[in-house]
Amino acid sequence: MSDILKIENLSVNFRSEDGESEVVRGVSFSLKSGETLAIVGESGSGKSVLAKSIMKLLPHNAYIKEGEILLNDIDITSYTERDMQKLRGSVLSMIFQDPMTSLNPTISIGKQIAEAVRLHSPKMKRADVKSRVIELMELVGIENAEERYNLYPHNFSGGMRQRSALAIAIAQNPAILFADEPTTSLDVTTQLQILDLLRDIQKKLGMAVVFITHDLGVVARIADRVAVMYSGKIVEIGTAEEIFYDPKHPYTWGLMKSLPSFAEKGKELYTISGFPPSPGDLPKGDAFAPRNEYALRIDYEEMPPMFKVSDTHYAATWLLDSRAPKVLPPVRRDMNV
Amino acid sequence: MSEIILDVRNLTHHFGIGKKLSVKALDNVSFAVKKGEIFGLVGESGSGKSTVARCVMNILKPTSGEIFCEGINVLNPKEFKKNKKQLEASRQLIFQDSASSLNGRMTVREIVSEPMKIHKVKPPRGTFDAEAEFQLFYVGLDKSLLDKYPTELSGGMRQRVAIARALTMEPRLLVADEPISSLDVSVQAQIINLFAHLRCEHNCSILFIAHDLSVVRYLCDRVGVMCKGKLVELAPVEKLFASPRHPYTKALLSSIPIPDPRLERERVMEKFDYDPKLLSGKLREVSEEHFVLWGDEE
Amino acid sequence: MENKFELVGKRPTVLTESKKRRTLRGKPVISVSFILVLILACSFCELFMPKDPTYMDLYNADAAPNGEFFFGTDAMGRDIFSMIWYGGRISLFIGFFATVISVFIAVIFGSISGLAPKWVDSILMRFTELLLSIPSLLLVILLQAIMGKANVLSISIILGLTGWMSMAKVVRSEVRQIRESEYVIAARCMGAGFWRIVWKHLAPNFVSSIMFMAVMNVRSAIVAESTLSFIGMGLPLEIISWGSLLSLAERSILSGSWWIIVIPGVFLVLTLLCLTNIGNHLRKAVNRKESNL
Amino acid sequence: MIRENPFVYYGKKLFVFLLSLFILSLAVFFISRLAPGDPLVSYYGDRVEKMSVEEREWAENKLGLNESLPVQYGRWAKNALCGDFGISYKYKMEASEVIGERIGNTLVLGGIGFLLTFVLALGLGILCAYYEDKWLDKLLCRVGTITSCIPEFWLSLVLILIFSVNLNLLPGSGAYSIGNKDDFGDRMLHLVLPLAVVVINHLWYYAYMVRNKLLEEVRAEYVLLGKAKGLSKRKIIFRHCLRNIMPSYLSLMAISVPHIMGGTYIIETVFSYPGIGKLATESARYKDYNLLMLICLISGAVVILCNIIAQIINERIDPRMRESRHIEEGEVAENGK
Repeated sequence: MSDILKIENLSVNFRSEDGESEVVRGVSFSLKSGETLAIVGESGSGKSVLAKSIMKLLPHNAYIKEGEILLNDIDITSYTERDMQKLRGSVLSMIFQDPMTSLNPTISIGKQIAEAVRLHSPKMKRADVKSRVIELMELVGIENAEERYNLYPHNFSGGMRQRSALAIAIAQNPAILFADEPTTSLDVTTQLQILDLLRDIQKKLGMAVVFITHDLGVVARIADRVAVMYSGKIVEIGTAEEIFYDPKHPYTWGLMKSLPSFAEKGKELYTISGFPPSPGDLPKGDAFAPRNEYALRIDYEEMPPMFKVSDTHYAATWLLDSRAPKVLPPVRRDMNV
Repeated sequence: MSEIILDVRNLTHHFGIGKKLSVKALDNVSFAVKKGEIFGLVGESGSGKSTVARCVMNILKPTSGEIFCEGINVLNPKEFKKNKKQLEASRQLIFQDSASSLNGRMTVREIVSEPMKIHKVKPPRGTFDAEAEFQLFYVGLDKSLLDKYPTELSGGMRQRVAIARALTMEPRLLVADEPISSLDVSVQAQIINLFAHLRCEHNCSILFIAHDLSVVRYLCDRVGVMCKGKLVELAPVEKLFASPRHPYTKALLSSIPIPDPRLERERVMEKFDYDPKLLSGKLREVSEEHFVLWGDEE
Repeated sequence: MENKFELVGKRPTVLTESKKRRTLRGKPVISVSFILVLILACSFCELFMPKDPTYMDLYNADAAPNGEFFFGTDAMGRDIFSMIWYGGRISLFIGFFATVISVFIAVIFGSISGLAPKWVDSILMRFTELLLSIPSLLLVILLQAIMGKANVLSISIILGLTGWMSMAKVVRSEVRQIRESEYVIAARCMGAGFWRIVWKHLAPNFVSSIMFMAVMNVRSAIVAESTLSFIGMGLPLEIISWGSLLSLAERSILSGSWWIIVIPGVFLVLTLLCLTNIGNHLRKAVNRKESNL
Repeated sequence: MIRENPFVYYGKKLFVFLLSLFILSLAVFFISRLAPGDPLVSYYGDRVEKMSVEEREWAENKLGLNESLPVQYGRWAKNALCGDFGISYKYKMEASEVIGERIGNTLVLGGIGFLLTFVLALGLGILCAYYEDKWLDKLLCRVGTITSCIPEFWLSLVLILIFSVNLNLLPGSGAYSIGNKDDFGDRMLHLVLPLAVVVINHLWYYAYMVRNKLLEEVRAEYVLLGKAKGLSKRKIIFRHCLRNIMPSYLSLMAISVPHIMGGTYIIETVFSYPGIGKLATESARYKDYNLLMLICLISGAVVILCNIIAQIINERIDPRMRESRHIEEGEVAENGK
């Protein structure tokens, strides 16, 4: 499989009255066609900005400071808004967290999907557009599509709205779909339905999915590969198995350990102490060091590079350096279930 | 059986929409919280779990039913008035969104000492400042935050300030309405620990409302599952997770994602069809302390 | 040399003080200083006025600006330079006094409406909407005609009585919003009394939106006074205000005495502009979020 | 909730309209009569002062002013229902005739001014929102703020001074030159300056409103989804955002009719333009009761009508406001999965 998307050393800064803040810092990863990459991180870790910067949907006070975005080996970093319009929807597509607000409340669902269908094939006949819309609605699991064509978003429940948003996003068979916390605002039972739907559609259309979430449970269900972000950097990236069963970065350890699902009842839950640093005021060296039990002296001075663990598994921690003391991962995998 | 601190009996609440329609937000909900236990109330959005919290706190007046808080019928206006002061001190509420439950124009110092000032309590540690400082320390915050405004704090810090405010009155019952669902994983864990701590050290009973079942499983002693305003199952947490009886509970439990790729990918979700039949009937005891809503005909 | 790879563990994060410095950037410095200078100059105009503003120097009527009359004289020979400061006093006074009355009514009315049960609220709001939909100037003219000959006080009262409606609506919606906010619910759960909630929670939170409305109200009161006086339904000629000063302007069009129109008008417009700037600055920044477009 | 039968719906509105008119007439009638002042002055002029008691009585009797107020109102209302609004004391002819002569002028000035203002405001608002924070937007905002601070009477004076007195380009008073009553071009020429004042005075207020509403709309999440599906900036503004603000803009237009009307009254006075604005101030001052009543009723009718139209727009046009029966249905279907 080839890489359809390759990000090299991407940095995104935000300007504000109080100065610059580095929200994404030197992120590199690649995406193969048809695979699902989950980006996990806490709020403020820059995961959502990362996706938006690839789509070029950043707000005006943000800009790509450096780095390259290669789409099918073509550098799109300096693409203009007009160039991007051609890519969006047809090659790159995106769905968002809140299905309530991500649909226009005054236009019927059917028309909003039709708009996406017609956008890249403007000569399509009316009837064809409509049948395509209904086909799409059925694909995303909206029953009685024909009757529901003329309904407005407020007539729909949260899950149905997210399905509609998904129908809009896949209308042009995009090669890559960015899903920005698409299930966070949904109930658990609906969440599962949407996840499974996403997986089915991905298989049918063969698209790659970049799934952004903070929920490791969701990641386990959907991801082929996982990237863990902290303070704008990818601190660890690898296949789902590698991240879940053999994590190397202390932050990943912390995340896993602090999950109540892994904890023993009655025992104190492991916590990562402190709070994430603000992106405008990052500490020197490794941003995670002040909260890291396993921080080395060098962590406070120098940013760790990406160490290779295996061909697919990389982690940015000095613990992997040959000179570092050997630390036993504190995550015990036999604890769950 | 140990002492019961909160007893909710046949609580029913209807929300009117328009002139004719009304929605049953709560339908005949009964449960009890024992002293020193953490009682979890779970359900999806719209299941009425927050309405329960608001009724318990006398924010909403339910259509019918009774709520006894340490033996005081809080829905009886006379009794409520007589014991208002005591109730206001012994029950405390923690909201989901700490950003909006703290007044943005008050400093942390003012926020934390407000309940004491309202109740004209003499601070146990001398001054209001000393007390505020102590409570902040207790919830794991630095005293340098005393003069900050809520907007300057992160979500986790704010939620701790809200808890510190509740603790100043040394409550015997803490009602926590989704206190951790807007927080990040690493901060969530800190707050969960804080709740566990409170129960152990203060012998505080907690009505813990949540939608995240893994948290409930870790933290709570007994759990009530709510669906569309009905309490469908009520059991000690181990029993509920080991042998759920109601189809809705089964569906809900099966939809918790497990953070383990191999297990999670294979897992199939239990289906639950909303059948009014399944949501009618009475709570019946199926085994010790395990109650399930069971239709009459079965 | 110490080992760089020694395990040292976490260090407590020290909360850094936010670096925000208080600067005057983006604040309406010019507008505020203009208004302050104007208020000072108007209050102490006796100290530097070259002429008696009420004295009609008929020999020098309609004189263009010159060394003696900096801004010229009007058709009755009064010195415009002196009249501007002298009249500004009355214009500003009317603006502020009318606003005080409006704010007073608006806060009381709005708070009642915001705190009252739903049906009272909706009656009160219908009432304000009704008043609001009547062109305010027409209302003022009617009231003025009914009250008879105008003086400074009567005009302030009329403007105050007709200018409170939109402010009351803002107060009411703020009060409603705050009342239903979780921090007020929290305070009620703690047992805070009515007055404590009003004083500690409601008042501090709606002051900023009131300030904006109040400044805008000063502005519209000044406009209304000058318009009324101009069309002859406000202050009579002998009470000097910017409006009555301008009421002679119509005649001066024919004589081509532009200064009678332009100079007082420029002062009026500058004052209004500065007030608008201050008001806009006070308004809560709604659009702080970045555009998605 | 099920939508009301349109007949019932509009019937209710009509009832509200008539009831409001009735209350308005009562209020104006009693307030104007309770106020100090002598209506005979406007009929007989200065002669009133020399009248004897008997003469006064006779005069009052002739004008029907000697009876008790409720009786006077009853008579007025009875006549008014038959289309007789009494005579104007000052002009000594039917009040409706006095108004009929002038209302056309006011309608032309107000109507054209109204349309121009709203069309231009919409355009200007869109322009500002499209170029948010660019130099064009900043410039327009500055200029707009300044123009909105200029009182209309002073603007009229300055325009007359410049264009009429100094440059002698445009006429500065009246609706037509003497003897050119039926000359269309001449009338138009006379309209230019008053119209300019109407438009300049109100334009920015509404343009700013459009701008702010659009800016709010542009920050909604559906804009991101629109962009993600490949829509251009222009299409998003025109097809989505504009559509969403239109209902509120239309209702705003309806509510502002009275304000623009109130403004034209002043402008008419300055330009000596023979409209009902001048009549209104005169009749109020001289206690010309019948005329005052009629003017108030007409203005009031317009005000109330506009309010009702605004209400109808709000309730009927915006799909978010339209009650929907589908919510339940959608919810059930979703949950039934």
